[in-house]
Amino acid sequence: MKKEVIMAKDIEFVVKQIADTVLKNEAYFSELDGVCGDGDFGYSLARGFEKVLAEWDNMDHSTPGNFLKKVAQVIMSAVGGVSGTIWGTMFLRVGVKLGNKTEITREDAIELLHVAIDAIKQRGSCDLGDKTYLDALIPTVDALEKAFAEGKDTAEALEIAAKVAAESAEATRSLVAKKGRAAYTGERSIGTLDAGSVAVAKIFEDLAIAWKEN
Amino acid sequence: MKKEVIMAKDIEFVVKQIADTVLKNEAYFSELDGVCGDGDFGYSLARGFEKVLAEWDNMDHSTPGNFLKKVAQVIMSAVGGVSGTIWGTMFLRVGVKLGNKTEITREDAIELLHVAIDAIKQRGSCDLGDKTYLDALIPTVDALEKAFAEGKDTAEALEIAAKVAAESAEATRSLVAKKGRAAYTGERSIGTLDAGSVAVAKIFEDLAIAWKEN
Amino acid sequence: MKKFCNDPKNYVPDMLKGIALANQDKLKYIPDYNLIMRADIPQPNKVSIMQGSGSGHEPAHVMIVGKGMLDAACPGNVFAAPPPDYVYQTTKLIAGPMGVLHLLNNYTGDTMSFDTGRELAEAEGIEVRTVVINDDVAVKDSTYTVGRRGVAGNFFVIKAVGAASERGATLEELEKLGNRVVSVTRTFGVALTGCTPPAKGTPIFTLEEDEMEMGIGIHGEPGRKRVKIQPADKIIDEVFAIVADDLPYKAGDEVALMINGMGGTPISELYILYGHAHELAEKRGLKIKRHYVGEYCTSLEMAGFSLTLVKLDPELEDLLAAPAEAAIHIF
Amino acid sequence: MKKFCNDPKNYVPDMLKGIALANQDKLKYIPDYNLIMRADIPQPNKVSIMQGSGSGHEPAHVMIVGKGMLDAACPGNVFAAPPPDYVYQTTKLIAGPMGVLHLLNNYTGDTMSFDTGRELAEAEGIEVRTVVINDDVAVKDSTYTVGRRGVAGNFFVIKAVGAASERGATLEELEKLGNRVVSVTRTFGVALTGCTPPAKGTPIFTLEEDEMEMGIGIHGEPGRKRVKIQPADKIIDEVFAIVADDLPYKAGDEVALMINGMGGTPISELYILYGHAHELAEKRGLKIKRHYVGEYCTSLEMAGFSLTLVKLDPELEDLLAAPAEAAIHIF
Ligand SMILES: Nc1ncnc2c1ncn2[C@@H]1O[C@H](COP(=O)(O)OP(=O)(O)O)[C@@H](O)[C@H]1O
Ligand SMILES: Nc1ncnc2c1ncn2[C@@H]1O[C@H](COP(=O)(O)OP(=O)(O)O)[C@@H](O)[C@H]1O
Ligand SMILES: [Mg+2]
Ligand SMILES: [Mg+2]
Ligand SMILES: [Mg+2]
Ligand SMILES: [Mg+2]
Repeated sequence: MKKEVIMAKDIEFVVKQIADTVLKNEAYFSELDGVCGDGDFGYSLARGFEKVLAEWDNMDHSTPGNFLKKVAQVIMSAVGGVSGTIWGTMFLRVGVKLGNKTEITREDAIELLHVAIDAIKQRGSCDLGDKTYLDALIPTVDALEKAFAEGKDTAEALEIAAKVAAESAEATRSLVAKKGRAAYTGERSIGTLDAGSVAVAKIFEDLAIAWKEN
Repeated sequence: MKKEVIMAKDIEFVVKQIADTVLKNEAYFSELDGVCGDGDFGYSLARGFEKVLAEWDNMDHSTPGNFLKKVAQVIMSAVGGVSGTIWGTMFLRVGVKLGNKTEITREDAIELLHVAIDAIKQRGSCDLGDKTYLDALIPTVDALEKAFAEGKDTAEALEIAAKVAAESAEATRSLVAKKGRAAYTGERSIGTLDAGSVAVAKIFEDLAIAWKEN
Repeated sequence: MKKFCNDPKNYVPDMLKGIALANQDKLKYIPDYNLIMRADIPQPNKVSIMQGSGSGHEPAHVMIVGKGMLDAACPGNVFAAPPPDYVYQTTKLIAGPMGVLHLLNNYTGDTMSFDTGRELAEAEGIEVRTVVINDDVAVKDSTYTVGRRGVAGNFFVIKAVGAASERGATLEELEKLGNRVVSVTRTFGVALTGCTPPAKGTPIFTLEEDEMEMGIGIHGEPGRKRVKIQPADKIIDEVFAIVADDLPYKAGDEVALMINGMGGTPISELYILYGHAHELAEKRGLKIKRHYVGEYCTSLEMAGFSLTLVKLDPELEDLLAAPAEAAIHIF
Repeated sequence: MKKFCNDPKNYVPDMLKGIALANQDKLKYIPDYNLIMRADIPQPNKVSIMQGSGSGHEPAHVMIVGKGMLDAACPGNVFAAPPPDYVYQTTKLIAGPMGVLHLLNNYTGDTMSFDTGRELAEAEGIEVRTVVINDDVAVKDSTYTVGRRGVAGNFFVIKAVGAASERGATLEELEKLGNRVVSVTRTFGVALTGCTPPAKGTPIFTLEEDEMEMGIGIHGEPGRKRVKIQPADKIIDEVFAIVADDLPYKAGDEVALMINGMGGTPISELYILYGHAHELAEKRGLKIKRHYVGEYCTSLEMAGFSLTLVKLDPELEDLLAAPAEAAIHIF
């Protein structure tokens, strides 16, 4: 695996990118959630990341770990529903895992992504195939890991991961929702996209482009 | 004026004709009332005459006067709103006026129609130009009287009256409603037909045809 | 037409049956006259109070029959005043030695039916007095002889005379009291949608996606003007001024403030409207002693609201606060 | 979107402001956590009771805070469970020596937020117990691990534990009582229309002019099946059987029967539905001891209703009959 060290500013850059993607897609994400869910997904996430951006300058930027823990707090205080807890827990646990580190390797990055995946699994008591974030996130992280292992540079690896994310999100159409509100529609959820998975795909897509330009 | 005597059975025939017209036009009359009123005119009248027909055989048929008083009672017990009282009062007063008569002349008929007009005027404290029944009924009765005076036979006179009724109803478009619910819309009632006047027109139109066929 | 009903012609009787079944211990239902009355009426020491009106305004009036409120209601079909005969028969059934008070909202149809019904009852020696409610400031009194309509403000008249009658007030006192409440009550209504009388099957009027109607009555009659939809606070700015300027209500006045839903507007929106109305009332120096947010006088499923102000005095405030019962209840 | 609101993002705070202004003597409002709480809480001899849930279900839950009901409600945005932090902060603010009871409707989002909020509160030594309400028989329990939803039946849980807490019941007793009420409560909902969350601006789902949705939840989630619209009595035939067969409710059982409006259905229709449900209950030999017709747990302006049956015992009946107060009121 190529040595390429990710810095504090890169972590912050990623969070800002996520915020941009979420805000840009507010209406689209809500619309997706409306088909079999309750139509608040885009709105909820947007209000959370809006607040993250609003409090950005007042946040603790001493270490990536402290920064992410603060992001988690802001989200937990602003976002309700499944998303508030899921995203809050993800950022919190990744922040805790980072500890005082200020430089992280690409191996570290993959490990942190697995922390995020485990957070979703545990908090949401869900797994691959339940038609949640995981159905996009797990294949995407796998692809990223593989790309790193094959020696691709980060920009290139992200591009590959983004493609997998998009495909995986699209593939959620074939799944029956087993968790969250969409689960109540049972078989009728077949044929619809999972909002959370599409969000994962959009985030990686935008991130790949931004990373290249950066 | 030609001598042509109207009999008990003719009075009953007229009431039946009115009932037919009202039932046939239920939806249309309600629609007209819905433009500036509350959309119940056709429904209210229809429920009343439906009940008149349902109780027809049990009614007092001894004299036209007793018969019309019974019709009045049925309507007053079945129809609410302006129409219930107006139609009830009309039939009641005409019935009272008839007394024990069993044969009535054409002069009597005109007099009875004036009793009806006065009943509306008094009960509704309204007059020509207020956009009520009167705006069709008064010119129509005038035309009928004139036709009788000119020696036309009843069928012919009714045909002339029906034409005037239709024109008068159409002419209510230019009036501002000053009475009833439509009055609340003020100037906005200009351009719309008065439901009550259209009912008068339809009744005379159907009556003229039926009289000829009879 | 999307309604939970059976044969639309049975809309009113089916509803009345529901009310009667739910309240068998307290109410009597006489289908012949659409009559819902208290089972313990007439009483020797109490004037009996009734209101007619068309149906479609529920809870007014069939669901607010109860101790301290109406003693009877005999509605007509949806949006049609009761037939004169209902008024007459109901008056007879509830008449006690202290007489009967007729309350009616000022509409031509109701007035005609009640006049006729009253005449018939009086001919049998029943003493009847009438209070005509006309709180709707949307109708400009001077322009048409029909006068102002009676709308959601009727709740306050009913509540006040209902309480006073339980305390033994005479027919004459109740008539006076009723007229006094009317004289200090003002209402204005706004609609976002029309409504569909069941028997008609189609909406009485329709509004575009971005339109609202200002000054509606409670029968789906179109209102004063049709304008582009505005933010809630802007709407309240206009409506509150129209209502408050009418009496007018002045700094230092003690008032009751009502935001009444028209049937299709959720209570969350009513509280959004209430919040700003409350602010404006305080800004004008009015002291809000009682507040009412919910559905009191509706137009079927119409999305809309009306705002009512009542100027209080200690007696009126006390009557409004007195205990009362009705078919509608929360707990 | 036809709604009385200002910036849709302020839908919830604007509504809460209205509730707070209307009830300054009895309620406290803390905007930071969408928190509406009784001003006289915590108390030394009373467990404090709170419920979260998303907004858009009013009067549940912010308008049923009051003596004998909830001590606090901290809703999220429309149809979104409250953020975990609201749950935590609210729990801290209302905690007295007897602890805090969390009530929540069984939805993933609510469960997650309350779990997290409870963990944080317990870490500070506050004793918390949780009752999860899941009365919706539309969801087939076995199929999905998420389990049944909590819908309008939550009113009975709140009313019962609220009354018991006023009488000094311990946290453990309340938890038991709450679960007991849940175990005898069943609900099923039907919609004629979808509803439009203000921030979304378009309906969550739309139904054709002749369609209805059977088995809806309270968040505009589509239901069990979409069918042609039926006469009211036919709908009740089906819904009543689904609900009554579920526990099942048997001849001789004493019950409470609720017809709950979803926000856009007028109370006239609710009584039409009630009437036939009452007939069917009697036919089955159920004794209706208490009835509830009105809006208890809504989905914004959705046209629809739900039917709830609760099997009563003398203790539960007594708790339901106990006096209570709430922001929503009639008189
Ligand atoms: N139990 C769960 N665990 C993890 N993610 C979930 C779970 N249930 C649903 N999701 C994800 O959350 C998304 C919906 O989020 P959101 O709209 O905030 O939830 P809700 O409105 O149900 O509270 C879904 O598209 C899905 O990807
Ligand atoms: N004061 C009145 N006197 C006589 N006729 C009237 C009066 N007001 C309205 N009308 C007539 O009655 C018709 C409406 O009748 P209806 O719908 O039964 O009345 P409402 O619904 O107002 O009780 C109007 O089209 C008009 O012709
Ligand atoms: Mg959602
Ligand atoms: Mg009419
Ligand atoms: Mg009418
Ligand atoms: Mg949600």
